[in-house]
Parts: sequence; structure tokens; C-alpha cells
Amino acid sequence: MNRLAELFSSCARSRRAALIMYATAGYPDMARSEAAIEGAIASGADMIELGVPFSDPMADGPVICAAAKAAIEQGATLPGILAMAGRIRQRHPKTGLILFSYMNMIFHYGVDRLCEDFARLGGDGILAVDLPLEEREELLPSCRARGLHLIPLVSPATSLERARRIVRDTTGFVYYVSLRGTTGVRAAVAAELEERVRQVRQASPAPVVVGFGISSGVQAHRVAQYADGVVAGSAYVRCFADGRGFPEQLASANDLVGELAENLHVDP
Amino acid sequence: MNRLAELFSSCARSRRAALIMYATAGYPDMARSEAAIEGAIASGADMIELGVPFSDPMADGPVICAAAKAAIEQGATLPGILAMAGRIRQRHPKTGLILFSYMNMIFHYGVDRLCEDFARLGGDGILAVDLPLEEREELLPSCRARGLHLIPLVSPATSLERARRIVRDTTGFVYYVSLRGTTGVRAAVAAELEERVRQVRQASPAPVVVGFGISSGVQAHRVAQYADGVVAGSAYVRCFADGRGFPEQLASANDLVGELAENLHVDP
Amino acid sequence: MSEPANYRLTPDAAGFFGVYGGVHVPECLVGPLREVADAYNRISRCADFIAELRYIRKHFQGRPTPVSYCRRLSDRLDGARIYLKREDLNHSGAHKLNHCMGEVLLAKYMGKKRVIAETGAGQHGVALATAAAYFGLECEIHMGEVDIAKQAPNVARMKLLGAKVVPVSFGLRTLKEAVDSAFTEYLKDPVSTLYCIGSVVGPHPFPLLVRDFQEVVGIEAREQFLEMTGNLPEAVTACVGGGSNAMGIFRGFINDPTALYGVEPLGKGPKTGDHAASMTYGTPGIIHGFKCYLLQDDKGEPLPVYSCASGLDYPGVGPEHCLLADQGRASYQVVNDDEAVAAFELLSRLEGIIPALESSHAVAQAMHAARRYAPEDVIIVNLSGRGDKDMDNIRQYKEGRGQ
Amino acid sequence: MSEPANYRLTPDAAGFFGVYGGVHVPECLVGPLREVADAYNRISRCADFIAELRYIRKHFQGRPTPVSYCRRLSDRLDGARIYLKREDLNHSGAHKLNHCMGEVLLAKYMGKKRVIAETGAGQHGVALATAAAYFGLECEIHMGEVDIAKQAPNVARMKLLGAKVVPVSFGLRTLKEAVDSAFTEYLKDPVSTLYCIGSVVGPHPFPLLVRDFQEVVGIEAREQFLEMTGNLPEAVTACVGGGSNAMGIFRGFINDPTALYGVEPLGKGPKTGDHAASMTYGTPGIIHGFKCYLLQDDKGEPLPVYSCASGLDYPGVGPEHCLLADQGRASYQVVNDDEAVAAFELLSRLEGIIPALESSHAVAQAMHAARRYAPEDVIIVNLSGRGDKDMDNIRQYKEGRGQ
Ligand SMILES: Cc1ncc(COP(=O)(O)O)c(C=O)c1O
Ligand SMILES: Cc1ncc(COP(=O)(O)O)c(C=O)c1O
Repeated sequence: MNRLAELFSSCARSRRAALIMYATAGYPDMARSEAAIEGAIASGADMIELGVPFSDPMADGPVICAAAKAAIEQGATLPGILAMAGRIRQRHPKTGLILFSYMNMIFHYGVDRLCEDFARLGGDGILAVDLPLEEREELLPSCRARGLHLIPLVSPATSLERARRIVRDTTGFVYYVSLRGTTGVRAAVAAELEERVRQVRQASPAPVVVGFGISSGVQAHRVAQYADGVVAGSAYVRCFADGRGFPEQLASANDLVGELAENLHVDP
Repeated sequence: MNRLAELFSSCARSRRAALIMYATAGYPDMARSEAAIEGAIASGADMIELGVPFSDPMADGPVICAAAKAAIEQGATLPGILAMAGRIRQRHPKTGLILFSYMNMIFHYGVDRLCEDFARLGGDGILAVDLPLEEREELLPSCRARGLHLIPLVSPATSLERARRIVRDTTGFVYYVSLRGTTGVRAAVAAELEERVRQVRQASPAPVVVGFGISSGVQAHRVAQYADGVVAGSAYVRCFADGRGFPEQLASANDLVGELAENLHVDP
Repeated sequence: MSEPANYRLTPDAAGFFGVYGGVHVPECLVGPLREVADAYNRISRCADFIAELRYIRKHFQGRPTPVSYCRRLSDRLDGARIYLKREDLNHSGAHKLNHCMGEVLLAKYMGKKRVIAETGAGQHGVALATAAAYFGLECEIHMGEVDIAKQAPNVARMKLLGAKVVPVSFGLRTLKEAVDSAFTEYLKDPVSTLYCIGSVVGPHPFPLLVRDFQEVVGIEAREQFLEMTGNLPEAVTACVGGGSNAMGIFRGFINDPTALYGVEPLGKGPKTGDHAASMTYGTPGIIHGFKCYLLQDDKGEPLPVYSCASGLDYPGVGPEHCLLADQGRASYQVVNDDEAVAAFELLSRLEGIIPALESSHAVAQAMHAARRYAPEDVIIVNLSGRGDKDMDNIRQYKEGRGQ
Repeated sequence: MSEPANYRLTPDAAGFFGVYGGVHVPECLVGPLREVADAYNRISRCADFIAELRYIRKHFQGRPTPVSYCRRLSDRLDGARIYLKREDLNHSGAHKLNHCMGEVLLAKYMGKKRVIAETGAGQHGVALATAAAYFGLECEIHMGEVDIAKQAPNVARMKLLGAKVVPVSFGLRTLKEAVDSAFTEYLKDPVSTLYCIGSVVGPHPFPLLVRDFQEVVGIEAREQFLEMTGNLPEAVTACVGGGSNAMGIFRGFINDPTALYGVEPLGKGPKTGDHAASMTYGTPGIIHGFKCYLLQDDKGEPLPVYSCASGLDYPGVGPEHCLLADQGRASYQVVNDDEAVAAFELLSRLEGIIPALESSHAVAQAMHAARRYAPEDVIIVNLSGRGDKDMDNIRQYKEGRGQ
């Protein structure tokens, strides 16, 4: 069994959802970013989405846009992020590691080369935000050849019929998310969400995780009742966006991860 | 013999040209304007052109434009100017008095009424700057009916053939002048001027006077050799346009009139 | 109202429209004006001139300009429907270029090397500079120093187009003195220069010549409207500064049973100095070489004038308009600043067409007059120019009102 | 160079021009874009839509815009003669309205209540606001706060036309963030809103749809030039920002033996950040949802771009241009700020036509290319817009050079 399958079935056995943290890689800078990810794993994250900063992040909201801009200015590069992924893997053989990127970064690095390097360094999968079903062939063969999962996205705007086509051959997991304009913290989790996720889950051969502006244990707990995993991103990145010192920022980030991790059990 | 005929033949008998001074009536104000005209007559002017100030004086240069504007601001009006003409006539039975005006002022006062009033007060003639040959019928019948001369203008741009038509029935005198853009002091009197004036004079049943930016005795003397009269305007008006007190201004204006008067003899 | 006039025969040979118009100029101008009149009579009838003017209108100016139906505006009004003759789409953004191209083409046929004119707000200067650039003639624009300071964008435009802008530094340093300055310069060399006037004003032959060059607007509008609807409009309306755009469209319908409305600027109100409604508040007078209804004081002095639309603030008006008014063939109405600004905003918002503030006066009048017509009736507005130039005016105007 | 392409068949059903274009967008955008593509395919073929668009072009926009022969400019050049396709005379002053009218008409047929877009310098915003006003649809324009401060006149114009201008206050507060902000707003309600892009860029179907709406420029130019001369031009040239005006005129001549030149802004020079010449210095990349030649650094980050013409400073370029370049059907050249400004001034002075600084790039290239042609040859320049908007830029530019 591959690492992601292992991870989800282990969570399932403990009757809880997996916790997936999105981190803008290289934010606030490369060293502190790596330290933060260590903290997140220590605080209970099962999987890390390493967000590759891009200066035209058309799928992201203000928080992650700003983090990406800062990371780039602080010297974040795709090779640097890959190297960081390698070091994390060596320290944490079981943590899921997903590269979360815009296609241009991947395209520019070289699709084949990226898959080869990331797989060699111990990555599990790639999530390309601006690669819809129709364009998937640009990346899927290289992923398959290197044993990486290509994580598909399904949005609330996706019709069920289309969602079925999207998830049909999925390995790894399916990411159910309203990315565009909604990476960002939301006050409430939409009501219809549950129903839609159940439908997608039914159609999917792989687990389905949900990211929808989750920022509290209460929200996470609600989502954990019907999803295989819960993703938090903006709320986490935002911990590092204020004027406090890094130790304070890291502490509250770890607190957030801890709070989420504690609330992922499936109610009996 | 009428007053103007008398005036020109008396000059001719003394073998000199007549001196005609143009004054912007009501400049610097009504009272001083009248005082200035007294001075000019005392200093040797044979005839006064009372320039009626008009705010759109398309035939005049900057000096007279500015004087007209100031005079209007100081309250100069056509009725006031007519009254002044009446007072001058009472003091000076022999001095020629010409009303020099734009048509709109005449038109607005009433053509018939103006001729009647001006004739009654002792005026000799009217010169309407913007009333060319073709439009003459607007004014000529009223002038004739009241015994006023309508003074025609001939310009250097006028063809000889046209000049002949213009001067054909003239009574009083003919004004040879380049008005438009050239009321204003000129350094030299144009060379061809003499020849053109001789031709016009030949065609004219009445005397011909010349105004062409004359500002010095030398210029006046040259013109006096071939014209029946010499007109000075801008050079005279300009005497009142500087910052000096009125007595100083008046003195230099009188000096100018005197200088011109002394230089009008026809060389033997 | 007197007998129906024969509009074909106006003006007479001496340049009179009834008792209006004529050549009230200093003698030295008579010869040059006569030359222009003679040349115009001769040249404007020759096939080459006509062909070249037609070519220019089509290929350079982009004529015919369209006639647009204002659906959304008309739906708002309880009465006639509004159509626009779109002179805003004429090259350089207003009807002015129609006569400027004609005048400079005439200059070319007369063998002139240079054209000269005065300008106030700069619209005429820009149009003339455009025409002169096209033909490669020198262009000299006289402009008061005060106006130069106020109208920096138009000054830059004239210079860019290769015109020489001569600052006029005497008197009030505005339009009045610029006229003097330009005439003076013109008279220095009338043989190689043509004076090009900016509207249907001034001494003969200018009111005739400018009207003839603007007539294309009315001829096109009539033909286009007939093609679009099969009918004639019930009314035509146009703003009146000097009156060129209005005469242009009026002439197309002069022998039709179409009402003609000229719209004058009432500015801030009917008080002296607050408006420029010469037809409405003026009396016959003579200015700048011609007789017309003139705003003048009790002494015969031209009065100060004002309008938020700088192209309309002239104390006189074209002589042909005076005749049309006396004969009752056209009627002249007033629209104030507020109404014009409201029409400016309404047309922009409802139709996506930003009109010149001058033209907005005509739009406002049409909106008002519409109520007196039936829903199947049509009023065509001569949209004489575009309003980009007025964006700043409007801002200042609204700031002035604390809006 | 590959086999002659069948230009009729581009893009393919997935929106690809060769390997360029496509739909590289987040999943949530796929559905709305698909709806637009389907609606466009269906509606754009229906007779009512075609008839209404034709009516609008003729009666509202003033099309066809003329083709002008530049006699005086051509006489200066040693080679081909220059003609201009006069999009400066298109309503609102540039070619942009061609696709905005098409887009908003499509929105109307799709039953949308609102159109939405981002704008940088404001040109697209003004054109879209104009179109929305005409149809009475709501219009929302997202604009970075920095751009709002710089482009006050265009902001005023949009508001006057009834558009809601939404200031974008995050990030650099410029075009980039405005795109994000507009997309976010669009996605909140794609059912009643249509996103209207400003050039032949973005995900499918925008590059197709905008090109089709701009094609009228090329079709008219070809027909008009044939009518004027009986021949086809040897070359056609147009500036390339996103590439809409260039694609518009290119398509008219795509199957003719006419050379096609696209002109990119070299700005201050070939140094990174000093220009926006995507075709010349870019490499394939993905931005704003489509693949194209992209100015990007060694990490794949889009580079900062610059041109004196704000309508040209985009790091990507329309996918169809990339295909035409690869196939050798069109060739892409650069013109720097100085050359463009010189052409701006020359055309103004010699022809009385003030071109947009964007269009001036094409004029400069044509003047240069003319030398390689015979005197009987012709180059048609797409004069994409008028230059009134650039008077201030030019002044600042010259002050910057101490001129
Ligand atoms: C757009 C526009 N309309 C109208 C006018 C008024 O002139 P006229 O009454 O001669 O048409 C002007 C004058 O500058 C103008 O620019
Ligand atoms: C006049 C003009 N020309 C050209 C462009 C560039 O756009 P495109 O390359 O899409 O034609 C712009 C953009 O604003 C423009 O305003």
C-alpha cells in the first residue's frame, strides 16, 4: 500500500479524518517555513501541502497572495522547495507530502524533471490548481511514470456529472475545494457542502478531503463527519502574517493545528 | 462755404497741410479728455476726430484698444461725447469736429437721431470705420439730410479703381489710412504712399488727408508735401497711457501737437 | 411672419440674410474678403474641388457620421423619440472639422501658403490645425494669454499638429484681442494667407461659406433618417454658439415640414453676464463685421457672456439664424447650465455616448420638447461634438455646487 | 515552418491554437467558461444576434471606420505607401469597443444582468462601461487603487457611464490584483454575470470570441482597400499588447499573400523590466488561464513589464499570435518608446491624425518597413486608437528627457 493509502486507512481505523495543512512554502522565509512545517507535523498534521509561491495566483485570496509575494521576495524557489521536501521526508517517513502549484511553475521547471525530482525526494503527489480535467494530460503521464498521485480538484460549482468524470481514475485523494476567491477564512461552512461531498465520495475510488476556509475546531469537526480529510490553509498562513515575532507566530500556528487535530474524530 | 472747406482752403492759402488729431473721447476720463482737446486746439490742431470708444474695436491697434477700454470704464458714453462736442464747438467755432465711430454705436444710438443731434451741436462730419462703400447707404442719407459730411476711408489695400468709386461723391474730405492693425506708431512712412495718395487726390473732389502712424514732425512734414491734411492718433493717445500725472501727460501731448503743427508747411 | 422665404437665394450678393450679415469691416479688409468671396464662388463649383472634398470627408473624416437611435433615453421620455446625428464621431471629435477642411481646401485651391485664425477655448484652433496638417499648409492660431493658460491641452494639441500658437498679450488677453491680433496678422499678407473663421459669423462670405461646408451634416442626416425609417423627423434641434452646427443640420431640412430648434445657453440665468443667449435677449447690432442679434448694453457695447460650454459663449450669432428667427422658420430656446449638465450625464449613462457640453444643450432641449410630441414623432439632435474635453469642466462644476 | 495551417480551424474545440491557449483555470471557473463557450457558439450564429451587431456597428459605433491614405507621410518615406485603418474614429476612440459591444450583446442574449471586468489603464473599463450603458446592463470594473489614482480621467468616465468602479486594495493594488478581484466577484454569481475580457487573452473561449468580434476591422479594411485601389496591400501592421487589434486586422488578410506584422513595445530597451515584448523575448508559459509566449524569469515568475503605452504592457500575448509566429505566418518586431513617440509626433504633424501611443508603435514599424518595399507597394497600419488620452504622457515623457 502506498503512503497516502496507508495514511487514510490508518485515520479511518482511528475513526477520524486526516489533517492536511496547506503552507505557503518559503513563507515567511525558507528556514522559518521549514521550522513551521516541523511544528505543524509535531502538532498533529498528517499531510502537508507545500504551496509553491507564484506571483499571479489567480486561484488564491488576499492572504495567500500576500504570503506568496513575500516568499518570492525572500528567495523561495521551486528547487529550494523540493530540497526542503526531501529533508522533511527524511525526518518524517509517514507524513503525506503534496506539491501544490500553479502549472506555469511546473511547466517552466519541466514536467518530467519535476516529477522525477519530487518522486526521488519522497513526494507523494502533485496538485496543480489551474489544471482542470481537460488539460490533465499535460501532467498525468509524468506523474504516473514516477509513481506520484495527481490530485484532482472538485469545486462546489462542478456538476455531479462532471465530478464523476474528474474523480473516476483518482489515486491518492480528491480535493473538494472552492479555491478561486475562497482560499480565505469563512465564518461558516456552507450547508449544502455535506450533501455534495457525500455524492463525490460515493463516485470516487479514493478518499475525498475538503478545504473550505476552515479555521476552527468546530468547523473541522463538522467536516470530519463526512470527509476523509480536512484541509486548512489561509487560517494557518495568516498566523505568520502579523507583526509579532516568529516564536509567537509559530506558537499560535501550532495551537491552531493542535485544535484542528483534536476535533477530527467521527462522532459515533 | 462750409466749415471744412473753409478750413482746408485756409490751410492751402498758407501753403500748409491741415493738422487733424485723433483723440479717444473720454480718455483718460471725460473731464481730462475735454481738457486735453482744448490743449490740442490751442497747440495748433485744425480738426479733432472724436473717437467713440468701443469694446470690440476691430480696426484699432493695442494703444487705442486700451484707451477705449479705459474710457468705457471711466463712464464715456456717446451722449456724453456729443455734449462735449457741443461745448468744444461753442468755444471754437472754426475747429473741424469729426465723430469717429464704429457702426454699432451709431446704429444703437439711432442713425437719424445721431445725425440730428451731432449736426445740431455743431459737428462737421462722421467717420464710420466699419462702413465700407457697399454699406454706405446705411448712413449717407441721414448725414446728407442733416448737412454732415460722411468721411470715406481709402486704404493702401484699396485698388485705384475702387478708390475712385469710393471718393467720387465725397464732401468734406477723404481719409487715406491703413486703419486695421496699423493705428499705431510706425517708424517710417511707406515709400509708395506718396504715389498712391497723389492718385487718390487726383480722383477726389475733396481734400485727402493721410493717417499712417504719424508720430514726429519729420514724418508729418514729409506727408504734408503731398496730402491736404495729416492725421495723428496713436502717438497722441499714447501720451496719456503712462504712469505720469495728467499735467505732465498733457504737456507732452501739447508738445507733440506743436511739433506736428510746426512741420506742416509745403516746401517751395 | 412674412411670406415664405426663398432659402436658396440667401444670402444676397452683398452677403445679406434679410437685413443681417453684410460686410461691416474697415476698408482694408474689403479687398481680401472680396477675393475670398469670388474665389469661393468660382472654386466651390468646380468638379475637382467637389471631388476632393468628398474624398476627404469619406476617407479622412470618416463621413457619413451615423444617425443613432436613443432607445433607452426615448423610453424615459413621454413623447417623441430621440435620434442623434453623431458629429462626435467626425474626425477630431466635433462638427468643426467640416468647415475647417473646406476652408483649408479652399486655401489650397487659392494657392495660399498659410491659414490663420483666432481661437477662444481652442476647439476651432485644433480643428483648423488638423486641417492644415492634412494639407501641409502653415497654420497660425492667435490666442489670448489668459485662454492659453486655461486651455493647456488644446494648446498642446495645436502645437503637436504643427500649428504656431501666437500668444496675445494686450487688453483682456482673451478671444476679443485674439480676433484683432489674427486680423492684423492676416492683413500683413492676405496674398499668401487665408483667414479661416470658426463659425457662421463674421463678414460675408464667411457665414455663407461655413454654412455650405456644414450643410453636409443636414443632407446626410435627412438621407440617413429616410433610409432608416422612411419618414422625415418632426423636429431637428441643435445648439447655437455662432451657429455653424445648427445651420449645418437646419439646411438639410429647410424646405421640409420639419420644425427647427436652435438652443442657446442660458448659463446661470437670464441676468446680464450670466448667459450667452443672443437670439433670445439680444437686439440687432453690429459686431466683428456683420449685423445680427447682439447682446449689448444700453450704450451699444457688447455684453460679457457666460456659459458652462465655452464653445457657446459668444455675444453675437450667425446672421442666417437671425433671418430664420424673424421669419419664424426656426425657433430659438434657452437651456441653462444645470439642464445641460443633467443631459450630459443622462445621455452618457443611458446611451454610452458622452456629448460635448455644447451639444448637451441641444439634448436637454430635445428631452423637454419631446413632451409636446406624440410617441411616433421623432426629434433629431445634432450631437455636435464629444464630451471628453468636458470631463474636467463637469468635475469643477459639480465641486462648485458642492456635489 | 510547418505545413500551411488551416486558419479556419483554429482554435480547436478545447480552445487550443496549436499548443497555445487552452483553459488553465481553477476547477470552479471551468463550468462558467464552458457556459460562455457554448452560448457563444450557439448565439453568435443566430440571425438576430448577427443583425443586431451589424446594426450597432453601423448606427452606434459609426462603422465602417474609413481607410485613409497618408499622402504626406508616404511622400517622406522611400518605399511603400502607408494607409491607415481608422479605429481612432470608432465610437469611444479605439478598437476596444468592437469586442466590448459584442461581449455585452452576448451577455444580453445570455440573459445576464451584469458585466464585470478588470482594467489597468482604464481603456477596457471605459469601453465596457460604454457598451453596458448602451444595453442598460450593470457594469462593475475592478481597478487597483494605484491605477485609480493614476488614471483619474478614465475613472471619471467609467462612473459617468454608470459603471461601478471597485477599488482593489490588496497586493500591489494594480492590474494583477484587479484580475483576481474581478474573477472573485464573477464567481460569486456567474449565473447573472458575464466576465468580459479586454483582449484576445485569457482562457478559452475569450481569445476566440474577442478575435471574432475584432475581425470586422480586417474584413472592412480588405474590402475598402480593394474598392479604393483594386489591389491587396503588401503588408498589414498592428501593435500587440494582448493582441486584439492585431488579430482583428490580421484575420481579414490571413489567407491573402499579405505580410502580417505584429509590433511589440521595446520600451526603454531589451533589458528585463524595460519592455513588454512577449513574442520576442518570452518563452512558452501559462498565465491567466492560457498558454502563450510569456515574459518570465528563470523560476517561471512573470516579469515586470513596461511601455510608454500603457495598453501594451502585458507580459503575455494572445495564443493565436504565438501560433502565427511559430508557423511563420506573421512576424513580430519591436519598436521602442523613442521611436513610438517620434511616430506619434510625425503622424500628427503630417496628417492631422493624433494616434494612440499604442498605435504609434505600428506606425513606427510601418515607416521602417516601408524601406524594404517598392513605391507601388502598400502597408496598411491598424490605427487602433486616438491619442488624446496620451497628451499628458507625451508631455511627461519629453520632460523626462529634458526636451
Ligand atoms: C462641440 C461644439 N458644438 C458647438 C459649438 C458651437 O459652435 P457653433 O454654434 O458654430 O456650432 C462648438 C464650438 O466650439 C463646439 O465645440
Ligand atoms: C488604442 C489601443 N491600441 C492597442 C491596445 C492594445 O491592446 P490589443 O493588443 O489587445 O489590441 C490598447 C489597449 O488598451 C489600446 O488602447
